[in-house]
Amino acid sequence: MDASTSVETHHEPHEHDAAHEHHELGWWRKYIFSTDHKVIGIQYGITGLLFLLIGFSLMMLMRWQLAYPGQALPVIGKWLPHIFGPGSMPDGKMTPDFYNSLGAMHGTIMIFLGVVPLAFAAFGNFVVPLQIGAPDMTFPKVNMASYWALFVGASIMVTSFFVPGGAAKSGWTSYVPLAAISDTGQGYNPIFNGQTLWLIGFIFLITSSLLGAINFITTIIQLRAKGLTWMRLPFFVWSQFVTAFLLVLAFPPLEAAIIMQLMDRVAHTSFFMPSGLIVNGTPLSISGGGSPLLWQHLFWFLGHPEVYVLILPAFGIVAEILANNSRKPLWGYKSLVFSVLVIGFLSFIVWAHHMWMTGMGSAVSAFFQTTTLLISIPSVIILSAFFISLWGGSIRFNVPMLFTIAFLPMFGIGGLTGIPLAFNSADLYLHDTYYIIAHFHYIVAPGTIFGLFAGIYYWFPKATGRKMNDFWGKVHFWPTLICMNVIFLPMFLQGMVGMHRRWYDGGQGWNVANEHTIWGLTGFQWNHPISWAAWIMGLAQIPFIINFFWSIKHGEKVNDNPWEATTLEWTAPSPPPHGNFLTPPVAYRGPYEYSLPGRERDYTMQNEPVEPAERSRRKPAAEPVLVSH
Amino acid sequence: MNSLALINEFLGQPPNASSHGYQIDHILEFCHWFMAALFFGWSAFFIFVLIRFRKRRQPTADHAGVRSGISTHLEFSVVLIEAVLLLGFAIPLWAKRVNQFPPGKEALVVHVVAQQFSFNYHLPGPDGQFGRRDVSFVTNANPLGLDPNDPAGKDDIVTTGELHVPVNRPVICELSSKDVIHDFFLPSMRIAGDAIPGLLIPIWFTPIKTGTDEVICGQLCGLGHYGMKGTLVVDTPQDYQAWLKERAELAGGTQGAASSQSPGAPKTENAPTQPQPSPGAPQQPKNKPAAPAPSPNPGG
Amino acid sequence: MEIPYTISTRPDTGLWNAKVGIWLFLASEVMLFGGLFSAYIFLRIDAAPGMWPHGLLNVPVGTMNTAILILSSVTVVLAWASLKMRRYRAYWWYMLATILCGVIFLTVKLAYEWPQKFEHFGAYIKPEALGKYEKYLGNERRTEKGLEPRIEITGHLHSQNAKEYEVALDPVNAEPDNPAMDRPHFFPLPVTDKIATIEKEDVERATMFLPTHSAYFASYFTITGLHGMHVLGGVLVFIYMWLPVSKRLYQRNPEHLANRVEVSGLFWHFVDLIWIFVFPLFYLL
Amino acid sequence: MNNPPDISQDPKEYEEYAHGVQKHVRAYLMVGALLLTFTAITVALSYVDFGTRKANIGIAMLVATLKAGAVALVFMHLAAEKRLIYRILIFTGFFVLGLFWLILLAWYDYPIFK
Ligand code: HEA
Ligand code: HEA
Ligand code: CUA
Ligand SMILES: [Cu+2]
Repeated sequence: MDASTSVETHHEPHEHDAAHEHHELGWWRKYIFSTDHKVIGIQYGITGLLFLLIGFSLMMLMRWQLAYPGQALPVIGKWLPHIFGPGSMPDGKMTPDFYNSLGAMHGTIMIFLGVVPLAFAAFGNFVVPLQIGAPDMTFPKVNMASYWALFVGASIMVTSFFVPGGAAKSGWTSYVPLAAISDTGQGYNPIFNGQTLWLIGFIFLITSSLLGAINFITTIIQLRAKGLTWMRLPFFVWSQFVTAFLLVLAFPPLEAAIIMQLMDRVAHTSFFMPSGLIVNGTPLSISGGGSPLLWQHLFWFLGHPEVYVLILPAFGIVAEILANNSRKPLWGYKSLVFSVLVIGFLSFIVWAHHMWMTGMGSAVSAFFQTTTLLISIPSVIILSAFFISLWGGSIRFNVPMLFTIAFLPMFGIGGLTGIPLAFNSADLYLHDTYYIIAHFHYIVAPGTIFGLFAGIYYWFPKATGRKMNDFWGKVHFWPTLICMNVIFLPMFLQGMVGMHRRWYDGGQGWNVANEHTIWGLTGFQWNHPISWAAWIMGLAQIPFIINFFWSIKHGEKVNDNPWEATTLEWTAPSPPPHGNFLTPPVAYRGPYEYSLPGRERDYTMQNEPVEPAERSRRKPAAEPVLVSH
Repeated sequence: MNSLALINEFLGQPPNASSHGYQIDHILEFCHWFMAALFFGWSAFFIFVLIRFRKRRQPTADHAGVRSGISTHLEFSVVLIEAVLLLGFAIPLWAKRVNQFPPGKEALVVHVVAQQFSFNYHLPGPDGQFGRRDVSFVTNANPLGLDPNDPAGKDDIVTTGELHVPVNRPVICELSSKDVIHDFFLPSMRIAGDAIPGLLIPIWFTPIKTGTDEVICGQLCGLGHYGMKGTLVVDTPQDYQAWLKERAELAGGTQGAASSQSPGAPKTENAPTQPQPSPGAPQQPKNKPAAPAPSPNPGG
Repeated sequence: MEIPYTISTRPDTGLWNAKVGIWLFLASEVMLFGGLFSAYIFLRIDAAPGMWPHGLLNVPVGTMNTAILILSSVTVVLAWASLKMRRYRAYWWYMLATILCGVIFLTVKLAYEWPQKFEHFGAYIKPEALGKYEKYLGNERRTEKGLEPRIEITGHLHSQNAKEYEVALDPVNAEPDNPAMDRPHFFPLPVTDKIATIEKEDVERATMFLPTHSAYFASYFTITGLHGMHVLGGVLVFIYMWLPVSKRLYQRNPEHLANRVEVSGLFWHFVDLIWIFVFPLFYLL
Repeated sequence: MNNPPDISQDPKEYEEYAHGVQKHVRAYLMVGALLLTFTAITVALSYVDFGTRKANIGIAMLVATLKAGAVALVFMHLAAEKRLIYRILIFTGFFVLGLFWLILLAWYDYPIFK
């Protein structure tokens, strides 16, 4: 980085400080309160994985209730009341309130404590600075603060399970007035109750995301290595860049809404409470005059961009691994970048498609239907480009690539089933049925989660210098893929037959779920294969967990660039030292120079200078390959 | 068109029983065919590519890759199909739902008032006039707070749980709620709408088959949400008149506030925040753009 | 490798890191207050007649606080300019002035304005009982003139028993038919010694001027509270930069300190800017 | 935005800049005075009846926007800032307005009934 020469003149005293610090860092400063982006990335990663596991465990409990409603949960059923309180599962039988708590917390934990910390914060922290050739994030201390804000928020969320009355139970969407009146009254502490803690925890999570996102954007803008122009950025960096913008601009309105809901609960205001509410036969004593729809607007103003926060990092990871293992440049790099920017932009103006049933008129719903369909176009472009990238490749089927390959059709199913939802008239039938659950789980579970698994297997060697075991990786992959489909495919059928989400009895008491058979089973009976698949999938994660921890110490040692990749992170040592690069890297070419004709190796790294001979030879191929649409 | 219906049936959708429902099914069908075409088309390509270009078969990759613009055509056709579905079907359909309500005389108007965890129905009775409702009159026997002093309300019919409507006559349901947000979903009528406190949301449909349908609450509304169901009975006109008569007799006895057989749903949720003075009480929920209430309205 | 562009600017953007960072932060703040102000607007346009009070806040004090914030914006920018001109003493004084402004602002808010509200009482009268209290409300004349009805009686709660409230009336309710009371006054009028007795039976809702009083006070306390927390944050940062540590940083690298002041100054101006909207929306209109 | 070019910044530039700053100080003071005046104007205007409350609100907001504009342009140096920052702010402005206007439209776009 040439600027360092000039920086030095101003910096000198500073640099000495820093140099001293490095050697004297104690264990705490090095591993716990570290400001090094790689350590923070790993902290985020472990936290995210842990919460994925927790979120999944909550869901496995719920799946018992859905398949065998009202029956006592064998074995652990006796234990759970000791953990979650006597009101949760008396005699091993789940109560409706506890079911609702589990559902709301599954959604919240998976999204805000599982995927966002892992996909955005962990990979963003660990990989982005390395990929852009930066020594660290721009604001290392803010980075640390952002992790610890997450930690506090997460602790509050977890604590909320153990207060009287249990955790929040109004869905991850916390629609008011339900959320505002739940967990109040007798037996509930005014502050230490599920919903209030959910709100307070959320404020910390939002703070964490905001600090992190600001840091990412600044880092990507300011710290790109010399020669790393915008159009030479790896696609992963682009996707993180757009994701960070979504967080910075979409989260604050939700924060405003959360503050208002908190006021409604703690100071008894009525931001979201209309006049004349009668709950349980008793009129509520509040000033009234608020609007329940205001909450929904502010929530979904974040809520929709948030779903792209869940998917864009996965797109980025998939793009890297796809190019690497097909030994080919990504097809249509420019249109990919363009598409991801368009998604980012449009995702702010589609939110009301979650509110079709709220009495929307024809003009506004026409607007939101149009934007919702428009936003599907860039997704189609991205997915098409990924598919076409494979053509003419030399495809290696290693573990990261397996997850990547599975990602594509799985995301395809999830995305395609978003299209009927985008038409409000079709959504009249599908709204809040299991069709919705299936739609988005296909995107986030076999989609995003597979992207995350792929990323973990792929960048593990960079973080540890060792590879995760291939065989056990495959043992992890195949059952997980099969189970995912056994879980979520039948949910489309359940949705089409009319079964609704958030049903504590799994549909047992409903005609729609019992009268019609589809493919040989009634809607309710489909719960059995689904639940069993979920539990088997739980078992299938054990090889992963063991492989993960075992490989840190005992995995096969590999060199700095085991996948023979091209981007800058592979020029750093594994694991990279403090400051990352031994010499400031310089980028001379695009991110995916695989299989350049006339080269000995089938990959050319970004920091390899362009030879004069090559310049004339590759001219035609250099840009036009990036066919735009 | 009927052959198209195959895919929905194949996916388990129960038959439609309303006059507009087939249109909704069609748009779903088109979507599903369209999705199937894209999915199987791309899948075929995908599987071929994975086999044809696996490393063993293709040891070195081709740097340039695909040069044809076929994908552009594909994307263009996706845009085209979506545009047709949107402009040709979805937008007109919705406009019909929300802008072209059948005239009040022709249609049967029902006020649906949701609460944790049941649906209450308020019908105007023989005089065709809805009685005034006010929060301050709400008691267990009078769940909707029907004003006993309002003559228009004397013959009103209030029921809980079961609603009868005559076949082949448009029904307008005005949805509102006493406590939290619910959703009034009639699967075989292919219609739904949220019941939101403080708002009044009208939906309409015309049943074309007699029979009994389940009413589903489609929005999480508390611990009894899973049990919040109702029944919609589509009667022949004769049966409907008989039901009305029976109801009216019941109503005559209790002065407007008719019986309320709670459907045995679980007990309602938590107590209100502070049980102090009575709340600001608006009368009927007002549709948003409606003119301000004529009388000063302290609560709201 | 060290993190570059902490002090010098990156050539292609022309900016140093913290400046990009603070602007992104301010962008998120714009969205945050944007959400809150939207809520204010929607609550207000939906408010039933008589439900959005006017003239309840102390305008002279609000004006003074506005002036104080503006003044502090000037001093902070002068502090920055002094650093740029390498005049540390002037910087130190300007910074002190800024901190004092912030502290005064907060003190006025927390020790005077808010507590005063907490002591004020208001009772909304039930629609059917409005006629009974006509002498305090003056609605006949108001309807004639096409003004919004009055449905609340306000003042100081003298005493209450099981049945009644005794309220020392605000001038508005003491002389409801005086046209001078139709518009808010610049100087708040003191509570009169006229006492009204209001039967609890006729009262819809009675509270102090707390957030729960109405949508108006809910948004007033929420927005000014959040704004106050921003002021507090700014003051704490400024104190840090005014303490002797700043002198050491200045001696080592004056530009670094100047950048820090610029960044926190930007935040401070933004806080001022929010107040410029809060003041008319809540105090005047 | 292009490659970072190979120029290192000259310390002397800072000194020159510092001299430039002096000229700005006057501007800051003037703007401060202007803002105080406008505050007085806002208060005064709020006691003038412009017919409807809407008109009063509109005028007050106009004055507030002018004041806020002065703060942003002069104190926050937006009058001459780098392109990058304008871009960030344009998007932010666009999305706040979007947030507000789209909710407003949805608020009033209700089924026409009866
Ligand atoms: C990461 C998450 C994510 C993503 C990316 C999306 C993407 C989309 N979503 Fe989804 N959505 C959710 C998560 C997500 N959604 C969640 C969580 C909910 C429920 C929230 C709740 O209520 O709790 C929801 C709900 C939801 C609704 C509301 C339904 C309702 O509540 O009634 C709607 C309505 O329009 C919708 C639409 C869409 C559309 C049109 C897309 C489009 O962007 C999709 C575009 C993608 C494609 C069109 C795929 C293109 C692929 C190909 C062309 C290739 C095909 C090839 C093969 C298959 C091999 N979604
Ligand atoms: C990112 C989001 C996300 C993810 C990944 C998932 C994953 C899963 N979800 Fe969930 N879900 C939601 C978000 C998500 N969900 C939301 C928002 C709702 C709506 C909530 C509401 O109603 O409000 C919902 C609701 C929901 C329901 C409906 C409940 C109801 O309506 O009553 C169901 C039902 O089966 C379900 C099932 C599952 C299953 C089986 C998985 C599985 O795919 C889980 C798979 C998980 C893994 C495979 C994790 C593996 C990780 C590890 C094993 C970690 C290893 C650890 C270390 C190395 C330390 N989910
Ligand atoms: Cu009512 Cu769910
Ligand atoms: Cu969405």
